[in-house]
Amino acid sequence: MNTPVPADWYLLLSAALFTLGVIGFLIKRSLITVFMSIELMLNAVNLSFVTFAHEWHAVKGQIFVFFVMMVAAAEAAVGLAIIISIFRVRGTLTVDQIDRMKL
Amino acid sequence: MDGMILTLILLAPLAGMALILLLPDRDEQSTNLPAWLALLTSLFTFACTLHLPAHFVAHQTGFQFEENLAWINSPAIRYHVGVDGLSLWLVVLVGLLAPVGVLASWRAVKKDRKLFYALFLLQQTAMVGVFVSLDLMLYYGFWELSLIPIAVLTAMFGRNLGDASAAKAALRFFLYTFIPSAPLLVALLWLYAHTGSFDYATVQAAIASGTLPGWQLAWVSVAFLIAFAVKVPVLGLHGWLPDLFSEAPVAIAMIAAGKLGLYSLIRFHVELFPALAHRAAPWMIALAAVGILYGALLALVQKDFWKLLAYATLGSLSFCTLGIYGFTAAGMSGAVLQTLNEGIIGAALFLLFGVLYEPASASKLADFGGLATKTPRLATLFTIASLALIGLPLLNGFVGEFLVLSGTFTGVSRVWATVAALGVILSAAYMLGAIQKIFLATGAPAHATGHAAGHPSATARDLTGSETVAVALLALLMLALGIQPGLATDAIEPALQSITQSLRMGAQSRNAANLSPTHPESATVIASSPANLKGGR
Amino acid sequence: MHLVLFLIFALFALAGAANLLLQKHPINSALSLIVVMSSLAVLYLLLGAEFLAMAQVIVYAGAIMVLFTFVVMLLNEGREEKTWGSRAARTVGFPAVVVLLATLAAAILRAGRHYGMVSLSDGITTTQDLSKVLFRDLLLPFELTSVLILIAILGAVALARKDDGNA
Amino acid sequence: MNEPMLFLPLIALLPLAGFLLNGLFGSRLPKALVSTIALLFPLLSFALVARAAWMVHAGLALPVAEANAPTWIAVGTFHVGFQFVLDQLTLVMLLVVTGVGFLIHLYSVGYMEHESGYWRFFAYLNLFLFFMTVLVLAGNFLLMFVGWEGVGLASYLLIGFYIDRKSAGDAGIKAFVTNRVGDFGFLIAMFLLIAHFGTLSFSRITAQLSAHPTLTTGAATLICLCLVLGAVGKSAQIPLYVWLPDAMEGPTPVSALIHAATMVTAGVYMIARTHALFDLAPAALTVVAVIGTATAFFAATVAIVQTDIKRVLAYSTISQLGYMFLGCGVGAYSAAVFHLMTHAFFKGLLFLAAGSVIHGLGGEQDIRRMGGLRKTMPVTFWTMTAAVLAISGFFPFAGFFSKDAILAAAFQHGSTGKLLWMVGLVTALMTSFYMFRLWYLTFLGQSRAHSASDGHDHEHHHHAHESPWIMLLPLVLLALLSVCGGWIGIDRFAAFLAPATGMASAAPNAGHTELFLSVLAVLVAALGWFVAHLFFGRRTSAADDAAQRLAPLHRVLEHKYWIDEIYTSLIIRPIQWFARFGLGWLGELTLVRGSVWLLVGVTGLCGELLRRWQSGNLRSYAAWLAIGAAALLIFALAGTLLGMNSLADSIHWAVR
Repeated sequence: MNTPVPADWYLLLSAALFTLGVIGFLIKRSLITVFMSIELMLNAVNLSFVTFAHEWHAVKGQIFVFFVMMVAAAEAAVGLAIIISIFRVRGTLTVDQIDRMKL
Repeated sequence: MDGMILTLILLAPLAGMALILLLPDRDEQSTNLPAWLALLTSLFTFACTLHLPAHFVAHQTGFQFEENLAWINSPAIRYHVGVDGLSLWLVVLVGLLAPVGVLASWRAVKKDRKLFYALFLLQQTAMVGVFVSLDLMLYYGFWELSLIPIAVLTAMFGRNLGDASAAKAALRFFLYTFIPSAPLLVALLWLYAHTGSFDYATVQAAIASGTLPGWQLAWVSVAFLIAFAVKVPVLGLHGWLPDLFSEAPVAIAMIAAGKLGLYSLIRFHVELFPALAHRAAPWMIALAAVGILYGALLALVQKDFWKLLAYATLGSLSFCTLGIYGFTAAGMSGAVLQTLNEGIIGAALFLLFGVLYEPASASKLADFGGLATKTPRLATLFTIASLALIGLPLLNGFVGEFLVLSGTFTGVSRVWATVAALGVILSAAYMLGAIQKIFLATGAPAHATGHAAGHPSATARDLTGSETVAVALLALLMLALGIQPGLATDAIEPALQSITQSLRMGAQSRNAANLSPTHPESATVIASSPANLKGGR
Repeated sequence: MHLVLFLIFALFALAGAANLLLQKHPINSALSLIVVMSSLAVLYLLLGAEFLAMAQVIVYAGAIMVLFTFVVMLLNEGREEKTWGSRAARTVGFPAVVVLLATLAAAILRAGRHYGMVSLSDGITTTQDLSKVLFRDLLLPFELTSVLILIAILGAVALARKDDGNA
Repeated sequence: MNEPMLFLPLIALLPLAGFLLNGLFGSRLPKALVSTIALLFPLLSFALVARAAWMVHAGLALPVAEANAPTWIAVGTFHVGFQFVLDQLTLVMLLVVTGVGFLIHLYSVGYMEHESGYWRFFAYLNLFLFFMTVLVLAGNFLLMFVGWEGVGLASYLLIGFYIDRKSAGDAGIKAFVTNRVGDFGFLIAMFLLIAHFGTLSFSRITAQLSAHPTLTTGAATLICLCLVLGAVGKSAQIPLYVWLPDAMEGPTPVSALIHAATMVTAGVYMIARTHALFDLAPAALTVVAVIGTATAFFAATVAIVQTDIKRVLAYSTISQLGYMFLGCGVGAYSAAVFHLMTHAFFKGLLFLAAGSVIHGLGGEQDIRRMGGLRKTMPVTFWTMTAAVLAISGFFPFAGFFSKDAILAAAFQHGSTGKLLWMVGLVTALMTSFYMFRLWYLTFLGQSRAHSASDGHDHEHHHHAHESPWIMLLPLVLLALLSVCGGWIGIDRFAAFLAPATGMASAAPNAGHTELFLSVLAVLVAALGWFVAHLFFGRRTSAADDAAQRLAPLHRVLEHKYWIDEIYTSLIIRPIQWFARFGLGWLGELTLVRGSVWLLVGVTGLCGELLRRWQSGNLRSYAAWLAIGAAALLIFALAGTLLGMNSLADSIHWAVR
């Protein structure tokens, strides 16, 4: 009943999620979904952190995830603010139309 | 106090820079507060640098006022600073030139003063850093840092912002000096990889021991040489000089050439790679001797005084190179002295030209004329500085030139010394020609009509009180160094002794190498023989 | 039991991620991302990271995703337009993704032999364990994150503020 | 040693003090104070020299070297100090320099009365005296070089004194640069001396030479030829004489002091001073003699047709300096120095008198517009007459003794000496001719101010007036010296100088030959006067006729053999063209600046290419990011995949 799972399955899941995140970055056209893809990649990495923390009984792996969350929160706040101001200026969030750094 | 003084000198301009940046923006137009702050900072720094010669133990080899702190463990970069006779006066010179530079910018810089003076002070720290660093990586950091404010300030505060030539000159300068820095970095890392240290003495000992692979070391030394030769600049690599002199703000142009490159040549090429420097010497001597003539000839036909100054500078810097690579005691002392001289004279001339240039933004010699009666102080001090530049005895330029030439003549090559001495004739021709065209009657018909409003001769102004004091002090310095060069050379000589000692080793190995010309790398191979090892260290 | 839970939530996560890509409307993508994150929280729990699981739910699935949905609704972008912006994305990006996945998978599979198993009976890293490290060894970085977040807040406010012309 | 209190440095420093006072504060001081300062310090200096002379007369042994000279340059084994030495030669020079110098200062007070920049003039004049005294007092070559270049500077400043005249500035530059050509030779000579002797001190070099004369003739010749180049530049000999005629742009007292009496004789002084070297290099001495003779002859021919009173005197100076070179060249150093001294008297006087004439005529310098000044300017006339007689070599005027001594020495100097003597004699004839031409045209006959072809400015002669006493006093004193200056006789003079210049010239003179030569010289001078009298004295048109008959020759002489033009087109122009086109365009624009532009261009091109890569499209960035990540991953995991242990290993592997 209590069948254990090999640790590398978790890692494979993490890799798959990460790859999906990358694909999302590549194919999504709305800036905001691109941003979500990034969050997805972060989460995939977090999963592998936690897996390794379990594997090697290292608490610091989890702490790392904690910090990633903190940074992600900050990043989300700033990133979304940027998205808002871009939208205000450009009136669109389609990445293919936002290809100039200057306003 | 002695232990901290170099750090204080390095930090004082940075503190001033921070203060300037913290000033409120809105007073920018009305007050010249940033300039005042910069002046106070630079004066304070200058006072600090004066501490060095006051407490320097002359006739003692080795570094003084040393500080050696761990900074980064891996790679092992240390905060290791110190001065010896070679760098001592250069540090003082940088300290001296900073207030002069501030005064020269006082009226010329009218906007974004905060930024200008902040970067100016940053530049000062970088230059002092180059002179005092005894850790190769630390040195490299300062070296790179010293390039950036020059480029930025030229691009932002250059004279011809309108047609973007200032930005182009800045770009040219930056690329031309920055690109050779990349091989320099690689060379430094190579040295680190093979010696495990960035410490100057350690690396020097490792090179002297001859255990490093020969041909790679040769390339490393070439990387060092080119990076420095561009910065001096040596003939052929001076392409950035006329542009920068024409475009850069006066305070920047006066410190851009010479000192850093020449010091680095001595410290990090000749002293670090004595054997390889010996092999480069014939080329460098030829370039220098031809450079003296080349600069003088081109200065002779320039119509623009910034360009004239650029080629004149090329000529007098070539004297320094000639002295350095002659490897004679007299020549090297003369070269270091001449480096100081060039700094002092160049600063004076730049300030004076700046005063001439500023009211009408005119730099064509033909636009001026007959200013002697209108601007007597300017004319007098200009004449004195020119005479120092062309090497009139009892002024400082002469002693340096004489030592370099006599060292070259007696110790190196009579032909090259004679060629170089020809430059003495020409220098008189172009400097006196400039004096005549600016200050004396030109006899041109335009002269009569030229005094209409807006003509450079009509709008020219004489020096202000503070400018007069600054240049007069520089002039006194020229006189003092001309009459008593011992003031500087007494400290320089012991430092050079250790260099010439290592050079003698290099000479031995070179001679040995000449015996077996089929193996060009044998120079370093032979330098590694145990006998030399004992002799050198 | 562990295997079952793992399989279920791994599938949820993968499906959520795939759905994120397939949906045309950002709000749907956001909701599927919430699914992914929640599933991950369960997986954290399975790995014995109870504090992180809670944090994942609260911070990620909660706060951050609320922020996302809020912004999506605020901007009301609607469905994605169909554009084929970048050739590089297609010609370089997709091979790169394949290589990425292949390399990762190969490496994991190769090294995976040495890894142990994960089971429900494994010990749980308590919040206490975590905080011992966090507040003892890593106190300074922890405090720094608070500064970071403060700055982020200020930055967000500054960026999102309407330009009145004199800002 | 019992230091005889000669205050040698003070002799030089006193004029320097005058320069500093006037130079720094002169513009704010009243004229009277300026001139007091300017006169006082040279006078004190002269007093010190006179005192020294008295002490020598009273038996002080020369040379006196100053003990504990302060160090100037000390690097390694090379050591040079500010060392002043007084010996017989220096004493003579000092007497001339400070004595004549003071008189000319005095004269200037009157002459420059109405000029603007009065203080500047006197400051420069004092500066000149400072450098000149340093030059003659110097105990080593380098210190001598200080004076050498310094007098050049003072000369430059004074030639260009009239700053509102372009020609003055041009002349100043020409003088300085031409002198620099000579200084180049001096520099090289010093380097050679350092190489051979390791020192620049006169006494040490002489001592080394006498102790073990190891110096080869070749080396000595090389050194001496370099020194000759220096002397030729300073003393305006062929081929570097061109600056001296132009130097007449300066105020007349300057021409008298610097360009006649003192500075230009520095070359002669230098050769006499270094005679120990020259004695080892007969070839160099021959060169000196030939240059001197050629210059003397050449300049005299030009002087015959010049119409500017000062230019006549300038070419005459060049010619007389040629005599001195001839004297040095035949080894008669003391005769050369003797002529140097008498020349200082009568040429200084000639210039001052000419200045007095110019002053009296309100600036007129063309002798064709003078004439008949004998009555209006009697003192000037009589002093000038004394000088003309002296320079022409009439007995018993000063010039007779000195010129005679040189010619006699040349005559006795082997076979080439005879030839040189012949040329010298012809030159003496011409000298007499052109000096009397000047004398006739200026003072005798009728005033020709109205007959001048363009007839501009008829006002001169209404104003023609004798100069004030302060100008006449120096004239009279110098006239006395021009008359009596030679009475000391070459024998006694040479004997006095012998310790300093060697005994070479003081050969026992064959009495009859000597007498014969002297008589011949006077006859030749008389012939010159007679011819001049024929042409100019009787106001016939003989002179013009002759000029027309010899038109081509006249033209050549009038244009000074077109030497200036030849120099310009053969030396100056090519240098400028080479600099402008050869270096400026080819070297600078294409190679040096070109390389910079190429570098910048290549960088810019790379930037342009990379810029396209930076499309700004987020998704393409993502693609590149992904491939970068993949590459890094492969790089990092290569070790694992290939069975290595760690990342560090794989990096290490990759670097190798």
